Amino acid sequence: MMNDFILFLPEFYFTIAALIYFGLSLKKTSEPWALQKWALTLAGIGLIVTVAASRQQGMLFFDCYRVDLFSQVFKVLLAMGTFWIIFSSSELRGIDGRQHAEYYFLMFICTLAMMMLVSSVELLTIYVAIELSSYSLYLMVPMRRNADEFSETGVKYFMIGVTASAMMLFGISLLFGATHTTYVSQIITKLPALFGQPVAIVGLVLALAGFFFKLAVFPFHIWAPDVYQGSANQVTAYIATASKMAAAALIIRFSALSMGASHELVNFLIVICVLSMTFGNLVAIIQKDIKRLLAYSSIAHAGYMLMGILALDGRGYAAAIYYAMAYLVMNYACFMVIMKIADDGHNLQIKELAGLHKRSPLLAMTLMMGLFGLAGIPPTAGFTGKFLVFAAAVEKGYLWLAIVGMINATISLYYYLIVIKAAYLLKPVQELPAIRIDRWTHAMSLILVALMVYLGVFPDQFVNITEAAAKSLF
Amino acid sequence: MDAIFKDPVLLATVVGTSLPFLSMAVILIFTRHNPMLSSRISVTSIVVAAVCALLNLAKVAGASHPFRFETAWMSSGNFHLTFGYYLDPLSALMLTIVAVIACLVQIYSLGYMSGDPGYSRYYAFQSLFAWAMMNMVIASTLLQLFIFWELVGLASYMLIGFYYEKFSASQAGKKAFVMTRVGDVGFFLGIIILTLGFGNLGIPDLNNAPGTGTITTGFITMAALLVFCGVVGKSAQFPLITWLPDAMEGPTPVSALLHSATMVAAGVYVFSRIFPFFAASPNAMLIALAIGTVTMLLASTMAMTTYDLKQVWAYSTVSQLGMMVMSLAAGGYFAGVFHLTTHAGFKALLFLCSGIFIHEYHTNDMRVIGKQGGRKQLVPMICITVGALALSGVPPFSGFFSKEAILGALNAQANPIWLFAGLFGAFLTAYYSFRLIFHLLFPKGGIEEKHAVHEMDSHGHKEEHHGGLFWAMAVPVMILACVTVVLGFAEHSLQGYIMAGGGAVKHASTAATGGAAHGVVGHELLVILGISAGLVGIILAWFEYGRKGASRNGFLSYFPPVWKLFDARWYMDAFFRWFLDTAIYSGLTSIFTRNDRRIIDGGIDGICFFTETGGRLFSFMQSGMLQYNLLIMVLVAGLAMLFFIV
Amino acid sequence: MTGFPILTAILMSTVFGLLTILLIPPERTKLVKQVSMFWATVGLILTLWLYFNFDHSKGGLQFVERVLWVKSLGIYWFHGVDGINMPMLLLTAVVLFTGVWTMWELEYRAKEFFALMFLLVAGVYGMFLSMDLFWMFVWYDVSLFPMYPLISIWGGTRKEYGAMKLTLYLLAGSALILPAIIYAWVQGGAITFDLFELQKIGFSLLDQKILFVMLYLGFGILAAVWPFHTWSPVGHVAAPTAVSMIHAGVLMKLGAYGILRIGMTLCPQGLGYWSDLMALLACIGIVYGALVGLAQTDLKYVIGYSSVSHMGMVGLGLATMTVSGINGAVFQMFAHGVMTALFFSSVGYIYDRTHTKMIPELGGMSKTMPIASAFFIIAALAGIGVPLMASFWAELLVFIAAVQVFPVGGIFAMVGLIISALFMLRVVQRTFYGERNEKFGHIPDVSPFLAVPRIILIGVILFFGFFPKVMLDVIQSAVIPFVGSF
Amino acid sequence: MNSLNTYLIISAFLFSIGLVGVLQRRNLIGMLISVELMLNGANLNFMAFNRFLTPEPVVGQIIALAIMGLAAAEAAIGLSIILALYRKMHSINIEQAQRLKG
Repeated sequence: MMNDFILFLPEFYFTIAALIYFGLSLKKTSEPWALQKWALTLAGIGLIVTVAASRQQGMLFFDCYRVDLFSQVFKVLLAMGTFWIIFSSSELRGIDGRQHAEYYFLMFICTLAMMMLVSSVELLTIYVAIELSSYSLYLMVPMRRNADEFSETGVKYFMIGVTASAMMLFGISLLFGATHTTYVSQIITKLPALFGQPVAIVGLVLALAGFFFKLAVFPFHIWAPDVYQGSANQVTAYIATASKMAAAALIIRFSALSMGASHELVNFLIVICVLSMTFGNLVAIIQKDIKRLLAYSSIAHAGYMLMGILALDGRGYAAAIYYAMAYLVMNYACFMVIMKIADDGHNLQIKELAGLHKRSPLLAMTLMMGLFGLAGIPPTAGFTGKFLVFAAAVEKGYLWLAIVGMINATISLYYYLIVIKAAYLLKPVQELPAIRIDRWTHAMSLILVALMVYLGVFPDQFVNITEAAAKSLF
Repeated sequence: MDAIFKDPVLLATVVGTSLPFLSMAVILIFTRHNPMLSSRISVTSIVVAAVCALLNLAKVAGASHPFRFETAWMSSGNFHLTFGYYLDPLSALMLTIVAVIACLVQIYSLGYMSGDPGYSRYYAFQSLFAWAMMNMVIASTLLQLFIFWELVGLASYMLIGFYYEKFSASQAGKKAFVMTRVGDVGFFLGIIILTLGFGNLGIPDLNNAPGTGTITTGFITMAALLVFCGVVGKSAQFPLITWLPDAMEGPTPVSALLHSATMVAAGVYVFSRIFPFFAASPNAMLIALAIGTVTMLLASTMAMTTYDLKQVWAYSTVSQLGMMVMSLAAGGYFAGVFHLTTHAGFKALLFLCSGIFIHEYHTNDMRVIGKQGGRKQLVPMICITVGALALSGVPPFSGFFSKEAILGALNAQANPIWLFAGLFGAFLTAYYSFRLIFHLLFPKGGIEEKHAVHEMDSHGHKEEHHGGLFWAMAVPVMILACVTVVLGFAEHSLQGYIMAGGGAVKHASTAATGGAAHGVVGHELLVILGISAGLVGIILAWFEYGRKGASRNGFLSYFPPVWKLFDARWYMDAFFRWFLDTAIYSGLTSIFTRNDRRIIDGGIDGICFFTETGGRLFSFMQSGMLQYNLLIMVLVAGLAMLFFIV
Repeated sequence: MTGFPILTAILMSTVFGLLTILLIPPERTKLVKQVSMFWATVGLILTLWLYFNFDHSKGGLQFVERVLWVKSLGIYWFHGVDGINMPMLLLTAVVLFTGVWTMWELEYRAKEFFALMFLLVAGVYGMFLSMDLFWMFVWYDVSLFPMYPLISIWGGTRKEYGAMKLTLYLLAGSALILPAIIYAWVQGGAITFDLFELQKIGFSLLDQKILFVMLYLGFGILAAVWPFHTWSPVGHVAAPTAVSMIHAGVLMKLGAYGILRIGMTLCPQGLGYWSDLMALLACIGIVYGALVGLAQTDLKYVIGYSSVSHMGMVGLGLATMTVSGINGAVFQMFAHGVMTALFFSSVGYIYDRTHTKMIPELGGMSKTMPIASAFFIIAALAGIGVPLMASFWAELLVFIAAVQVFPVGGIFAMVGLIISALFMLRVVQRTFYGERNEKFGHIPDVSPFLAVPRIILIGVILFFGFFPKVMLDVIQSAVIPFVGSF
Repeated sequence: MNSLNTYLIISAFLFSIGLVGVLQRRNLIGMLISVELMLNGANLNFMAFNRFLTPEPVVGQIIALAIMGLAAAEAAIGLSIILALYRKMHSINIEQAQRLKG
């Protein structure tokens, strides 16, 4: 029993945190900065707890819930993402002060849900976890204050989300019918035999649709641009970093369990992957709003992750995990800069970056490193991630896929360079004051830059961890 | 290293040939702002060089076999190149000629160039030139020779374009460099082919190669002709004649240096240098002979129409070079070399004399000079006449002997046409050179004393006449005049000197002097013909320009088209210009440039544009209308199902 | 790895330079320059030490440092020098040193400039030193992307267009390189990125064909192989002086070096298959570059196209697959690097003073600034291939090999010599001779201090022109066994 | 008549109606209801499969119950969001909400 408790410790902890903030949200008035400070503390402890529990292994709840290195790695990533987002929620002007408590409450709930997501191995559990995380996001997105032009975001996100989840549920029901079980492991064992009959196929595709919706892979990406653009910067950052982790983990686990899945499945993944990369990068070229641009780039990056996943072997999953890790860091670096610059919570346009290198060289450098990382320029983490992913794909014989990926990387470099150009080159229209950054942010930017370079240059131990995690999948 | 000090010959060679380079370096780096010092440095170094050259001349005479010093320079794979000196009678003689002429010219320049803003630069380039030239002469391998040959070209480019503010000057320099480059590429290719086919570029080895029979005649012909391209370029043979007259844009001493003994003679020198190799291929010799002849005649005709002193000498240089090539090609090895020697003397003399006139009267037009009383300048007037006499082959001047030798060589050819061509050339030469002399001596309508101007600038020169500068110019001229007078009588000693030990050469030349063993005409007759050809030319010139009430315009002026043809250099320049403009500039270049901008670059930009447009198109997929997006999503899911089921 | 890791030290000299520069407050530009100068000097000294302690009689890979870096993938921190990258290192050190010195007058955002420059050079050193495919690619890209800010911030004509074009174009090239490298790794059993172990494995003919063409096109873009050369003039025109120096002088060599080091080492048969194509493109490039150069009116465009022509020479040498050819190619890389650096630094001086590099607007420069002009003219002569300048030997060797292997192409390429002479002299004439343009009459000549770097470059050109042995012995110590391994 | 296929057909029918409704209705409430239909289709599936294929354990029914709960929550959230939107643009017609695109 005690052992089980240890296994469940991170989730339990975050439940407590959520409850605390639920209580706080009932209060009439509360100091935003105090809320943030406490939330930060809680998240920090949560991170420590998660790290502490990272070596646990075992099954819970009648084998619906699997705790292994894979899930724990992702839980660490989730906790870290949450911690970072809360860290830079210090100026949460995008959301009405009265709702801050709820904001943190929902964020903890969502983190909890996603933690459950990454270790649940049973369809109902997965479904419940997905819904839980989605619901909290549905509520976080429309929280944005005085943003009339974005008021539609919430409802769009909601509608797409529920549709997708309905499709997924229907798919799950069919899978259940086809395989008479809801345990993914058993389903997978039975599935290859059933690829003949439509029921299984339809079920699988519909179920995958729900997962891809979380990861925002083409064509289930349609919510992403609007949501990224329409919700408060912090929320966007949260969706772009933490929830991406969960989605990636979900898909990795699902396809990892589908060992020996049919050739069609792989082809399907390839198609999706190429489409996502190409679509995301092409459309990103013409964006003016940075958050929307990053939305499209995130679609492309989902494609890159898929490239690792579709290798369907240990190295591939390891690559994908590493990629997710790198993506978390780089993407957060970019968003942190954005949140700092747009500290009044408005939507940042690319041209507003003009003269950033004067206003705050450090932030400019962080942004540049982050973007170069996303573009896959060595020696940043992004390059190593791409390298591993391509290596996995080529090892499976998809040389052309790697070439397509690299061409896409070149295309993506174009719009990243446009942003960098704005930050380093353009003269601002009117002289803007220097951005003052507290020493924490200062430290954080340095840490992020260091981390990106370190991940890129000394990937050895991380690669080992990811490979161990990938092994723990089977 | 210490080997250098052991061997006096080597020591002399090293010192003599490297001092000019040092002086150049010193001048360029340190003493640019001190003209006097620069000139002193340069002159001393060249004097030393000349002395060393003379020493070597003597040494080589004594030696039984040629001196050869070599040291590894570079090696790549199985291709090895040595840097070295090869001193045999020929190179020793040539070295002496070069050093002496360069020396005299530099001394002369002390006067001529005095007060020029680019004084230091001038001497730096002079030294560079002397250095390159001397090293070329004594190079031990063909490639080393080529290297310094190129440097000679470079130095002459600098010297010809010395007055670089003048567009024509820089143009002429460029023209000289590029046109000789055309030939050099052939030369270069020839060297490469020799490397690949024969593998050894040592000059004596090349000369002995035909005997050993390691290489086929066809190969020899090809290589020889390619090398001959270089000769054509440097020695301004047909069709690459026209750069040389333009090269007169340089200061007169430069013309004297370049066009008497050194740069342009380099081509002929190379020819004689590997003469046995050439001789092994009758076809190559024949072609060379033809080219030499054509060159000589064309150049002489051109010389008949111009009124520019230096131009006349330039053309005559070309024609004389043609002469030498002819004689070499006809197997007259010694004759060619001997004419090279004598020509060096009297052509330098002629140029330097005209230099004095030009310096005095600030014009190149012979008529003007004559009008302004050119004949009053006794020293140059006498000397120039001596030179002209030598040039037109009048005994007892040096030119006479060498020309006779050449005619002898031509005479030995089976086909008499070459001999007659040679005689005709001699006639033309005599004609145009005395046309010039008479222009100076008996100007049209006598001398008009333009007191105001003339007084003043003659007054300006008054000091000079007695000052050192004038003598700096006069002395070298006199020396050369004496040389011109006496050199001819040294023919036989020289012959003995050159032919000594040159077994291959002897053999080759006897082999090459084709069919008619006893010649077309007898020896005595030949001498008479030779002299008479010259005299006829002089007399004709006298009738047209010299005698009282002469018409003062040549018989050519009765045939305007011909005159025009000659005056326009047989339209060769026009042809080159046309070729350059149409084929290169407005042809390939513009096409390629457009291709670069439009097709290649345009293609790249097109791809980028295409990508961006693709982005715009795809972005329509993200319509604002929620349900369209949902529709897409559902459709793709449906397609995926079909993809699986089907 | 035994003893002091000098190669890593050379590499780190730039990295430390980068870091130390980052620590300096931006307004203290003087200090920035001094620091950069210091680190550049350190690099130069170390490299010289290396050059003169390199034992060319022994040949082979020396000063080897080999550490396992990423175990599961078989990535090594593997450095070594042999006769092929030794000259390149020397070149890099010299050009960096002179480049920093040349930019001494830079004031605008100097800190960022020198930081990026050191980052770039770190990439170059790394690429030259590393013998591990992974690191090679990493350094390769590291050396590419700083070009964007360097050009777009400090550049000149159409800088943003030029910068974007150059960066994207070159990185598009690496879109072929990375897959190729990974493919090689996979074909080698996915256990090692060590170049020489992969060489030992030896690929099948088909793989070699695929790999080589990918690598050739990928690196060829950077080496300005003919149809992919257009970025080079545009980029050079846009770039600031020192960047042009490093870029044309060193970075373009990375391309050729990549073809030689990776492409030809891993797939000699592939090269054998594609060599005709290579030679063809190279010959076209030689003549084409010279011809297009004839029509240019912008000094930097002229130099850019001359680079195209000269890099064609390198490609031709490589395509011959003979000792002389490859010797010549490597020597040409070195010679052309120094020469172009000299070109750009002298043009840079003129441009900084007159604010124009349009040939028609200049003219008579030799009167105004004799020394600066002399520098350019010497560079031009080197470009023509005048003997006793380094590039002459390179061209000689290349042509010997070319005429032997591709007679027609070789002879065709030699015609390029005439044209290049024509266009170089044309530029010299239009720019430096003729009537001086009084507008620039007042401009001072190069100060002795700023003359030093140019003189160093000239010295290098002449030294290796007079004593080619010093370099050729080093080069062929590697090339002879290399060619033997085909 | 009382066979699995009947239920499957009905559920597929429900699901399709829901899907079409979502795609075609412009009224947000209508769309929400359509989504509920889709969920119910799924529910029916679970029940049917449970009934005909896997009598023991009663997973299907459990899932169905869970889904009902979730659906209720979903409806609540959806309605609240729609309400918020209505406050802002005084309409619940999705055609009014087309600002974000491209």
